[in-house]
Amino acid sequence: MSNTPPIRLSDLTNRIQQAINNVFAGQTYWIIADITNYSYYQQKGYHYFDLVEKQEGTAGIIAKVAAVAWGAGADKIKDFERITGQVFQNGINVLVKVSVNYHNQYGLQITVLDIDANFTIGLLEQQKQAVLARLLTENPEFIQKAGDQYLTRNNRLVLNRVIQQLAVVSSGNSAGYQDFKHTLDNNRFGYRFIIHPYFTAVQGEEKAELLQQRLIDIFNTGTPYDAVVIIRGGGAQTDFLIFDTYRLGKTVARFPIPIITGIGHQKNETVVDLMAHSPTKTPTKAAEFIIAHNKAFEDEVINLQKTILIKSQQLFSARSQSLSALNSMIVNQARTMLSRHKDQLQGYNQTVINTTQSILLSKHRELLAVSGQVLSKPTILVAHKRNELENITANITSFNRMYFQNKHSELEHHKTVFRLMSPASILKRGFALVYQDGKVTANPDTIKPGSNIQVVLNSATLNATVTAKNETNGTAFDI
Amino acid sequence: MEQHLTYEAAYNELRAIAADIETGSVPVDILAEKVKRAAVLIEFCQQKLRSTEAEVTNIIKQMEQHNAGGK
Amino acid sequence: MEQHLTYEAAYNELRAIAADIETGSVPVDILAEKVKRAAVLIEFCQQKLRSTEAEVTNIIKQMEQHNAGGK
Amino acid sequence: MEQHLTYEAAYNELRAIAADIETGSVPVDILAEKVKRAAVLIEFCQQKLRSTEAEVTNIIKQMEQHNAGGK
Amino acid sequence: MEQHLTYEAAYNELRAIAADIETGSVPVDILAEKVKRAAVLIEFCQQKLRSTEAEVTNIIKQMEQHNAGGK
Amino acid sequence: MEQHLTYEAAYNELRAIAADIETGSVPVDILAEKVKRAAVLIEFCQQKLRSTEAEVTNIIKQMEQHNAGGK
Amino acid sequence: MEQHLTYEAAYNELRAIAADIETGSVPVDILAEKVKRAAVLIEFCQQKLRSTEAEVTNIIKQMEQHNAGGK
Repeated sequence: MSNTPPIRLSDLTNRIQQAINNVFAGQTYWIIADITNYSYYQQKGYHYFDLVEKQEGTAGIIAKVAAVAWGAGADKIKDFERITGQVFQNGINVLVKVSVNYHNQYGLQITVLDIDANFTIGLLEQQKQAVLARLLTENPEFIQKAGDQYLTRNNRLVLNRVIQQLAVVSSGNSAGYQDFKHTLDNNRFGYRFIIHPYFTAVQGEEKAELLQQRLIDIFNTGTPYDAVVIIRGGGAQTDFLIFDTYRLGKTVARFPIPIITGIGHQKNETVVDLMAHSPTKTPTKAAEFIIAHNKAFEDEVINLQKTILIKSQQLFSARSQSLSALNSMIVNQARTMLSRHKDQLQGYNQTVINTTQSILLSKHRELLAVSGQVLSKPTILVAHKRNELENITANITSFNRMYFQNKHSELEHHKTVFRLMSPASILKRGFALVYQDGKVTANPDTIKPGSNIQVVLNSATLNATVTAKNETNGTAFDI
Repeated sequence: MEQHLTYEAAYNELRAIAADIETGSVPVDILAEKVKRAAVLIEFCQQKLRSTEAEVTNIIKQMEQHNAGGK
Repeated sequence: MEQHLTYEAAYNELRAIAADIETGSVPVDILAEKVKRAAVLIEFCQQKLRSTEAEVTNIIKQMEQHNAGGK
Repeated sequence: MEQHLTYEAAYNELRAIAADIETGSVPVDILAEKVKRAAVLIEFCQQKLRSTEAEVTNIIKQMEQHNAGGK
Repeated sequence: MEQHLTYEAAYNELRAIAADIETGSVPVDILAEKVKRAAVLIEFCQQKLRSTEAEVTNIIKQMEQHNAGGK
Repeated sequence: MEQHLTYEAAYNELRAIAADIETGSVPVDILAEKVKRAAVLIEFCQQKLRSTEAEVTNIIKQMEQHNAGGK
Repeated sequence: MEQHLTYEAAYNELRAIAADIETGSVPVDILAEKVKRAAVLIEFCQQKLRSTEAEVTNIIKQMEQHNAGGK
């Protein structure tokens, strides 16, 4: 027994409350913990659960505390579920903002005021990245990564030009399925589709095997589906974790028929989206994608039709133009040719006319020159001959004059000589002729003193008798 | 219409015709023929898009029953 | 006009005539004959073009009516 | 005028005569004869050209009427 | 005048006479005779030239009338 | 006067006589005869020249009349 | 005077006499005779010369008159 008097329980709880309030009042804490023993009272909107801390790598619990979320905390949980796609449930690891208080009736209470969606998203993202990494490393033959893109066997399949026969994986006759079917059936282009539904649960990680089985079923029917469509039909906007499972990722990646997804994930794409052929956001979007695909084909066909029409018309107009060009070319060239020939002909005509006239003219000139030569020269020739004749006549006249002068002077010369030599002129100069016996003698020998001689002088004859005779040598007159 | 014509085959033939016409390599003499063929192919694609094979199959089946019954 | 003349054959002959006339290698003696032949060929080609165009236009018109009606 | 004279033959003979006359190699004795022959050839060629031109013009006129009428 | 004298022959003889006379190698005794011959040849050549000219002029006149008439 | 004396022969004889007289080799006894002969030859040559000149002049006159008349 | 004495013969005799006298071989008794003979010969020659000259002058005068008259 205690020596201190007992106090009332309420006093005690008050004191506990007092002590706790002293420390924790007005304080909040961000803590990381796992959720267990979760229960939800829908009427009140209360969440009850325990926050536990487990020993790293084991299931051993290090700390555990009961927690509640209501009012603002419950609203935050709703936001959390919406943002993350993660249902607030047992086993999840969360970052929560708590206040600590003590209630006299309910004891120690941890109230969750806020929950950090980003923390969980980070965690989920880590899980998803781990799954993707595992898909890549364990299935290199049909999953590769190029940049941010995953190349899978499925998304490398070529969609048929027209998508008409479809296998649809969906949860029952859900709103999503209805949306999808309605969108397809009431397309404004009048396209018709064959839709085979394959219903299965598409929620909860544990249902991944069932979904995988449905895909296998589709493949096994052998129906030549143009595409498989996976849609998540209606219900809570949470719990997409099934689509982040390794099992489904692998199945979708290697599936031999193109898979179109319309899961309705608001945030990031799921692993299945990344592995599938054509991910879309919602079932309606998936249907629109298919319609657009077919419309693209029809547009191409109609474009071809337009091309054919336009090109045919262009062809006609080009042909027509080249025909007209040929036509006008032929017409022009024919005319040009004719006019060229005309010109040439005219040219030859002119050549013949002009040249002929100039030939005749030059022949005239030639003739005139030659005839001028012939006619002028004879006159000159005759004049020349006349000159010659006159010269010779003059010569004869003058030659005669000289001739007579010569002859006269010759005679004169002789006349002079004889005059000098005549005996009369000798006697005049004092010479005398001696006659003896009637004969002239030059011989003194016959003349002796006493001889009778006659001496003839210039103007008298002397009869003489020689009285003396003296001999002279007679050289006195030698020249 | 050919029994086993597919979209792919029709589309490819259509493209070939368009290319021929575009390059101007189609003689005028057979151009109308080519365009007629293109029209048939376009018609085929469009009808096929709007009907389903199941429907067609069904019609054929009924026709066959009819024929069988009428004999 | 020849029975089996095609547009291509006619057009080629026309071009040959045009080339001959252009190079001046056509003797004057047969020029008129060549031009006459060219006229015949041009007439033929134009008729062929017109008829083909009409046919093509017709086919396309039918197709468009089909499209309009089928929607 | 010769029966079977062609434009080409006439034209070539004309050119030869023109060349002979131009080089002055034609004796005066046969010059008049050559010129007479040239005159005959020119006349022949001109008539041939005129008739060809008329024929070509006629063909072209017919073609144009055809085109106008056919449009 | 000689019957078969051509312009060419006449002209050549004339030139020979002219050359003889120019070199003065023609004896006075036959000078007149040569000149007489030259006169004959000149006369012949001139007549030949005149007649050729007249003929050519005539041909050309006819051609021009033809051309004028044919245009 | 000799019948067949030519101008050339006459002229040559004349030149011989002149040379003879110049050299004085002509005996006085026949000088007068020689001179007489020269006179005769000169006379002959002059007449020959005159007649040739007259003849040539005549021919030229005739030709000129011809040319003037023929033009 | 001798009838047939020519100027040449006379002149030659004259020259012989001159030569004889010059050599002094003529005796005085015949010298006078020789000189007389020479005188006769000189006289003859002079007369002959004069007559010939007169004749020649006459001929020349006639020629000149002829020339003057004929011109």
